Amino acid sequence: MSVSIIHTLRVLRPAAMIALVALIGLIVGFYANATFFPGTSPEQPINFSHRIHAGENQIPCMYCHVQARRSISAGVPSINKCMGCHLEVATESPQIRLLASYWETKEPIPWIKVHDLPDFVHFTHKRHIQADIECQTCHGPVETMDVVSREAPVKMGLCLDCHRKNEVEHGTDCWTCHK
Amino acid sequence: MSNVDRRQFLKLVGAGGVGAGAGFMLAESIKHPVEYLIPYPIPPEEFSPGIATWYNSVCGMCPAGCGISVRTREGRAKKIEGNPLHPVNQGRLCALGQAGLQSLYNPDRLTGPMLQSGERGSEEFIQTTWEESLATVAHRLAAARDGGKNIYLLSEGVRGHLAMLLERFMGGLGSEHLMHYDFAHPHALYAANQRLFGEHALPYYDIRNTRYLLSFGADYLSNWLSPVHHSLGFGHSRQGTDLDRGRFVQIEAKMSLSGAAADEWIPARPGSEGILALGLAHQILAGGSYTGSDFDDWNAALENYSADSVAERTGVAAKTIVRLASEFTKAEPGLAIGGGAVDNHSNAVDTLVAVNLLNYLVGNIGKPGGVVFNSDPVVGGPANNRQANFIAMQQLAEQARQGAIDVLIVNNTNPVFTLPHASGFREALASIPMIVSLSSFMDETTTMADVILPSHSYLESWGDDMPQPGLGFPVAAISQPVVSPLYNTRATGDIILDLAGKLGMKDSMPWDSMEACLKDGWRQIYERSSPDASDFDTFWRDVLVSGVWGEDIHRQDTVVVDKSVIDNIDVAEPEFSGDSEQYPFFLHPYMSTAMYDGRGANLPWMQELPDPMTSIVYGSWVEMNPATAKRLGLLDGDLVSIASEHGSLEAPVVIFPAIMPEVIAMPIGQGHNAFGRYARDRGVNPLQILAPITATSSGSLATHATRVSLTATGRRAPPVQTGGETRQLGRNIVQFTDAGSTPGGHSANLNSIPIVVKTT
Amino acid sequence: MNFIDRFMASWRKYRKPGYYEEFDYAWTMTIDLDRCTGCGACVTACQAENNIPIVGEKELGRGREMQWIRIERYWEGEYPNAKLSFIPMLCQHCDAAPCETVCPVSATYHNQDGLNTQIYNRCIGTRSCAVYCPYEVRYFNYYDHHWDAPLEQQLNPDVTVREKGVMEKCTFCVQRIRQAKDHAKDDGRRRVKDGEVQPACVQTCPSEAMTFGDRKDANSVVAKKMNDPRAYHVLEETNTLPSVVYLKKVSANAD
Amino acid sequence: MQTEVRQARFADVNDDVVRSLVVTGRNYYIALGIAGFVTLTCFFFPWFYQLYYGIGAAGMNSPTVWGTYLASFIFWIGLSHSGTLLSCVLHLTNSEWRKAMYRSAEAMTFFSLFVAITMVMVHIGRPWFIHWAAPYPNQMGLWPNFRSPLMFDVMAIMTYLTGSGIFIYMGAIPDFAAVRDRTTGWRHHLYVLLSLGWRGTDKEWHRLGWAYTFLAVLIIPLAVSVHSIVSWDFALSIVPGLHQTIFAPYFVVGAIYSGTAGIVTVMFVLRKYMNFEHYITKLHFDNLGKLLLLLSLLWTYINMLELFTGWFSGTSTEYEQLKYKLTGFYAPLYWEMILFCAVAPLLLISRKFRTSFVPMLILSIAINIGMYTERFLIVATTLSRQYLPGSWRVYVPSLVEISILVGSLALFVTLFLLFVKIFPSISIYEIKETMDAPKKQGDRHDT
Amino acid sequence: MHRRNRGTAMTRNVLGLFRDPDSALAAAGRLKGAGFERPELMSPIPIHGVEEVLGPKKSVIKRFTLVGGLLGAISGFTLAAWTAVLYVHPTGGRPIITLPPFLIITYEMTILFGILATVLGFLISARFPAIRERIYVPETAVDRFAVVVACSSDDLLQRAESILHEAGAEEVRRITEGDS
Repeated sequence: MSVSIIHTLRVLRPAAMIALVALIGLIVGFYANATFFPGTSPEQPINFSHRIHAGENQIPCMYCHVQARRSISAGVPSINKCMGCHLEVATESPQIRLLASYWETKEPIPWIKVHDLPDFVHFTHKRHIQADIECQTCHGPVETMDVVSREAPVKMGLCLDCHRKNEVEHGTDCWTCHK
Repeated sequence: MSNVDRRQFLKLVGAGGVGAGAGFMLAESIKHPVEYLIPYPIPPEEFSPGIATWYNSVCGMCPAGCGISVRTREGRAKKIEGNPLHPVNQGRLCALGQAGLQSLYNPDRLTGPMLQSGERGSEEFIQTTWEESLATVAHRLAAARDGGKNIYLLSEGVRGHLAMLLERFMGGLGSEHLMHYDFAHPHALYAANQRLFGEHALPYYDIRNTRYLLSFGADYLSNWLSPVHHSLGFGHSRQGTDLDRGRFVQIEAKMSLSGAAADEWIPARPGSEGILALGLAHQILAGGSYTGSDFDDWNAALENYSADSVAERTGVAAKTIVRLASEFTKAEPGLAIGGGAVDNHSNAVDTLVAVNLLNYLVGNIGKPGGVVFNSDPVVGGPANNRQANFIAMQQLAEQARQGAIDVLIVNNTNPVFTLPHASGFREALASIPMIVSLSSFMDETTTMADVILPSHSYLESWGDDMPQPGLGFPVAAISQPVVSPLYNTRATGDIILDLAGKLGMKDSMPWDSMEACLKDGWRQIYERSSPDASDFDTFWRDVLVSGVWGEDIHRQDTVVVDKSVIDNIDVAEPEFSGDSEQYPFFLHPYMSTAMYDGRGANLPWMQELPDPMTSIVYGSWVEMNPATAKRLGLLDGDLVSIASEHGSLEAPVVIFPAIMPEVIAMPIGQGHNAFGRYARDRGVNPLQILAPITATSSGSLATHATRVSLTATGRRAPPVQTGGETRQLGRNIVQFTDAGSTPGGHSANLNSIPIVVKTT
Repeated sequence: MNFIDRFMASWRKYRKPGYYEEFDYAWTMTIDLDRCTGCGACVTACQAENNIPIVGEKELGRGREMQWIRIERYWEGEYPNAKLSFIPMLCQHCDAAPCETVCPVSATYHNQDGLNTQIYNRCIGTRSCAVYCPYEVRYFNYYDHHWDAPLEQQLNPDVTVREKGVMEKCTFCVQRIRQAKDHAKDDGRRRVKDGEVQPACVQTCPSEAMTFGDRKDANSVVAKKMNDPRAYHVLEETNTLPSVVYLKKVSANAD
Repeated sequence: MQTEVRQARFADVNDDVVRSLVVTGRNYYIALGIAGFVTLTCFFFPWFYQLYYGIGAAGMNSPTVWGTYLASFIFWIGLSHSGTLLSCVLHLTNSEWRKAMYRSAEAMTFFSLFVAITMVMVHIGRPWFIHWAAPYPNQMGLWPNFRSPLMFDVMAIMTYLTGSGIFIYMGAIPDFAAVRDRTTGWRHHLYVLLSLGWRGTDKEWHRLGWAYTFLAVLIIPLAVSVHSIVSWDFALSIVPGLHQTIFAPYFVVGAIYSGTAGIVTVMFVLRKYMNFEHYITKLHFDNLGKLLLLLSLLWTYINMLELFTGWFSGTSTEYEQLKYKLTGFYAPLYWEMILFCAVAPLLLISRKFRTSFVPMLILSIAINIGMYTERFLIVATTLSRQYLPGSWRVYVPSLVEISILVGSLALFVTLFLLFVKIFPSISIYEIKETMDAPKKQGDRHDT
Repeated sequence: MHRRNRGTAMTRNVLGLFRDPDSALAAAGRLKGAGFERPELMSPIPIHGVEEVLGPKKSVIKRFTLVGGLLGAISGFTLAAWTAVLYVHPTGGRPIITLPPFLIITYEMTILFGILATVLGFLISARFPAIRERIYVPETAVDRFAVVVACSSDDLLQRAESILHEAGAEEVRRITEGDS
């Protein structure tokens, strides 16, 4: 008659392994979804490349995202802003043709939001631009991306760390950022 | 782990797969939905995302004509606030005005022109185009004009250039039948002013500077004339000055909101208020403060209004009358106003004459804190000449029955709802061959229309307004579109202009849009006033920014009352329908802040705004004195049927401490059988069972001249109330003090709050 | 030693009671009951400004009203001497708020402006704060509310729409305060001017019964009004140190 | 009294217990089936509906934001209170009659705690964020607010759950060993693990004794603190009728009261349907009856105190509160509570009543109904009558709430039914201790 | 444990089964008196008076409990106070570190850690869970009382057996540790 628990543990091992594998699977699946699927880097109606504009041609962010300096939202440039250049520049490339077609029909372009904060967050670009925060701090190295993807983990932790580091006035007060 | 056989391996794989799937679905389920960023192809200037834009305009929710400034974000109206520059409301706004947003974004708005496809009243319509509908109407109108048939235009009380347009339009059609119809229009007040002062206009009642307000039934804080302006005045007179606090007395059969705010609430027998006023006048004369040349005439005219006789005719104690008179005389200055119930008895004109007489006798005419007369509106002419009283409406109905009306154009007014059944108005409409309705909503009258030309909400359209009553000096305000139109609708002015164009009235109405018309008209204002603006365009831009224009001109005129008026000054006994045995109760229908004359009923915010006096939301009710309820063995929430000679209704009882035992009160505004999902089939409309009794010499409907009977149905239908217990139980929640406010003294109650002045 | 000193210093700091004395603003509202006419404009203004849902007749019947400011009515006396007085009741932003201590997740607490915050997205809906609040001014989202299209186009983008299961209440229109501070910063001012920020209810009050401001600025209107001998707190006995100050109604009794 | 037990031999005890584990009749499965079904339909289904729709599915309204869910929570916490607590006290005062019943009593503690925690999940508005009430480092840098009475609850109940769980397990180790040797298959493996390799050497007995006693010493103050803390959820508010110093003892007494009544019920069921007539005897019911009587008197006394302070304070708030409780909308419930919890228990004065099983069963159930009513009234009457009369409103539970209440009972029963098939539901070795140990000479039991 | 410390290749044990605790205890006493190392008793119920016969046992558990409790108290207060300071949320005009509530947390944590430490102490001092096989006779879980004594040599084995027989053991077995 045995009192040792080893024997039983040995019997239970396969079941334990199955459970373990299932758990690992769960985690993998969870992150698989969050990582390899659109939402963080979606297919845009026109595949506009920040790499070409901001990276190679060195166009400053504020040139197109004018609002960022004075409004809570950075805003996306309206088509006539794009056409401002693209009446001359690279008029023959298919993507610009696509753009032009929008321009002719005066259809707005349905861009998909990449850096999308929840409704209960109050974030104002104005303040952060005026505080000389680099766009890349939150948006990641956009000037290197052909398709913009959500690189930096724009979560409360990120905001808090920065606010704490720079000792923002009331930077940790919930009602500074939550509405 | 080394010895993993095949079955085990498969199991593991299976487990892993299931796990992964579950994890994937989990992540999927908590994933944030995709959102879009959609920029304007070409953004309008002054637009920038994330930054609010404010537009100044004019409130269109009631005739008071307050100035509003509307906050818009991303091209949508978000909030309506009072326009601080506008002298009427000075930045403030009432609940109904706030809810204007919901008349703009109302889910039940008419989205495009429609043609009646079923028979009248069956809300069967087919969508059509503007071209077609306008063509139909224009063709019909032309035919009528050429055939010499009658064309009627029944409009809400509009002012300014829209009024002018309507005038010219009807003129062009060669028709005299332009009628403005507002349920709440104080006909009797106009008539009374006409009789006593020879002014068929509303004076400006300067509540702000009065120290003693004697209000005969006028609910000036809730819906009488210009409630927001009155509230401002009320607040200022109460606590706004270093002078001693203004005193407010309310005389009415059922406590109104103003009655609650008053320092003293005095119930007087319905219809006897005028007699009380004359009694007071008698006392004032006896007091000897009046030193006019016509003193003797007055004395003679009022001799048989001694305090005692009046007390016994009105049910107000003699000593109270004496006291009121002396207080009123002493006050520097005192002001007497009359309206509401008083405006709606058969003897309304007499009563209001008597009330005005008090102002005359204490000599506050044309003085600050008294009655100030207005100069004529700068543009559009005094539209109130066109106001149709009940008799006129009945004539219209009569004409219709005789088939004398070929086309009726209804502009955003709802007589079918606000006229009693006894007037037979709705049935009469049935015999009009062609009814055109210009309205934003499918209200009761619009359901009767053959053609619906849906009009813009006031937040989408151009217009201007000269507030009535004026403020003693000329004021004009511009209303401009604050959002681009939601639906395929058009501004009333533009519709009229389109029709005019189709009917070849270009010579009288050359403009192709309301905006153009306004610009033309305001050129006059630019010229007559001497603004600092260099040219008209700058002036126009300034006006659009400020939303309002005014000039500092005051009339200096003294009133002399004609001898004939003095000699036969008297207040007739009020006339009531139904004998006092069979119908023991006086029905007291009153307008509430939220519903006004029923136009608030389709706004959810107004439906959910608890009635201040009873905290009831949604639905109708009957207020009665506790004693009455006790006598009839009724409890709160019991369903009773209220019957008059002209019909009956059912509504739940609400026991109300401040109402005369022989009076029962019902709010107006509910009981729609159209007018959108929020209004439809909710509550009852007491106006339906009113008797068609009119006030002598004003011809307006005497809404308070109906006697009714009460019978318990034995059912219960407690109204939805947000409030609970209505007594304080000695908990000092609302605290009172006898002492007035003495600045400088320190409060003993607040030492618990630390006040630390920070030096940064 | 140095460590000990630092420890003692922070200990003293965090042991200091009455934290509110150090806030840079102490937003305060005064309500003059002698002016209040009970018209309800404030109620609707608040509903418009703060995306307060349309509850509907059925749910109101079940007692689930949501209006952050309500007008309570109290009768005195009987006919013919019955008198009715109104008192607007809203979150009092108490300095010693019972609701704050009870929240297990710090969703409601006292922020630097002396405001009693309610962080909707932190709330887990234990509803204890509503129980602890003696003024009954905390309202619970019993379900997800919806607006019949296109009514939702009116919703204020500066205020979030609360989901089911969270508590909500008057915020003194914190979005407006935030904006005012923003403007002050743009103008290079350290502080918001008196009267620069007004909650929707104060802004719209037709009889100007309400005033709003910072009581730490001794020259502000509210500070003056608080010195009025008529000033008092509702439920003073509960010692919640409210930031809403009522001015007594003057009963000019007929001689 | 003990005679009938003394006839049984050591071996019989093992036989009986093992039989109670492995031999399962049809009735058991029927009972389990029914309980399980009711749990699903009356607890989980309405709960999921409520999760989908919102707390609006319940009947709560604006001033009365707490309802039956919280009442049930207190009720279950209360029920949990005599199991382990009583067992600890009796263990320290080593009173023999405890030994036959304490196992199931402790099980009751454990399961009612479990149900109480599920009631919290049902109660709160966003249970999917419940983990925010647990102290763990997170990217938000946010921690729970330990000033909150609710956090006291979280800590206390978690401690209590751990403590009582460990206590019942420790007491059962030797029994696991005993059944380990007699079972096969998954049971055997389970018991091998649970018994940790217990052999019953004098050293093991000695260590177990020490540990067990220490646990008992620790758990008594814990149990008292737990219900005091639950009472502070209410007493720390300033709601008239809740803001009372007497609440902590009131709740503790009430808890032990309802818990003891619960034990009586469970004892009856075990005795009847698990054939433990030999072990659970009149003696136990007699003693439990005495205890109940004492507690009911205490409880009544505190209730009267509450009324008295309310009446004596003379403040409008307290007085209205009192008036409402005695004569208001919920008054019938109040008097029902008084009848069940203060009047009926006076029957226990007669020894005949105490020692007769069915009456005791009925009384114990009545007491627990009364105690539930008490918890409900504590929430309902106070919250619907607070400081501002203008916001007074009555609260009536909705169908969902009632069904969840029933469902939670079923959940408890289900858990208990599973328990009796896994745990030796009476303590083998302690029963043996109550018997005469075999003597050296004299009559030998023949094997 | 000392038996294992001896580290002899194979220790052998003699086991005697008794019907009643008293004779089992007596047998154990005799064995001890005969210079055997401390015999081990196995019983279905705790036997009273073992200390008198085989010498007192001291338990380390109470130390575990004490240490655990202290640890709990410290960590409890630290948890409450430290987290309150980590992210300051002033509530109700009270200090950030509010003693009364934090003391309650401390109290609970004290008890929690006390309990856990007690269990730990039990497991360690009673050498649970049993990883290796140990001498065990299932009868002792029912109604038999066993005495086990370890013997290093054969003659000791015989002596032990004889003593047990005399003591009235109804059965005597030789067991080599490791099998069962």
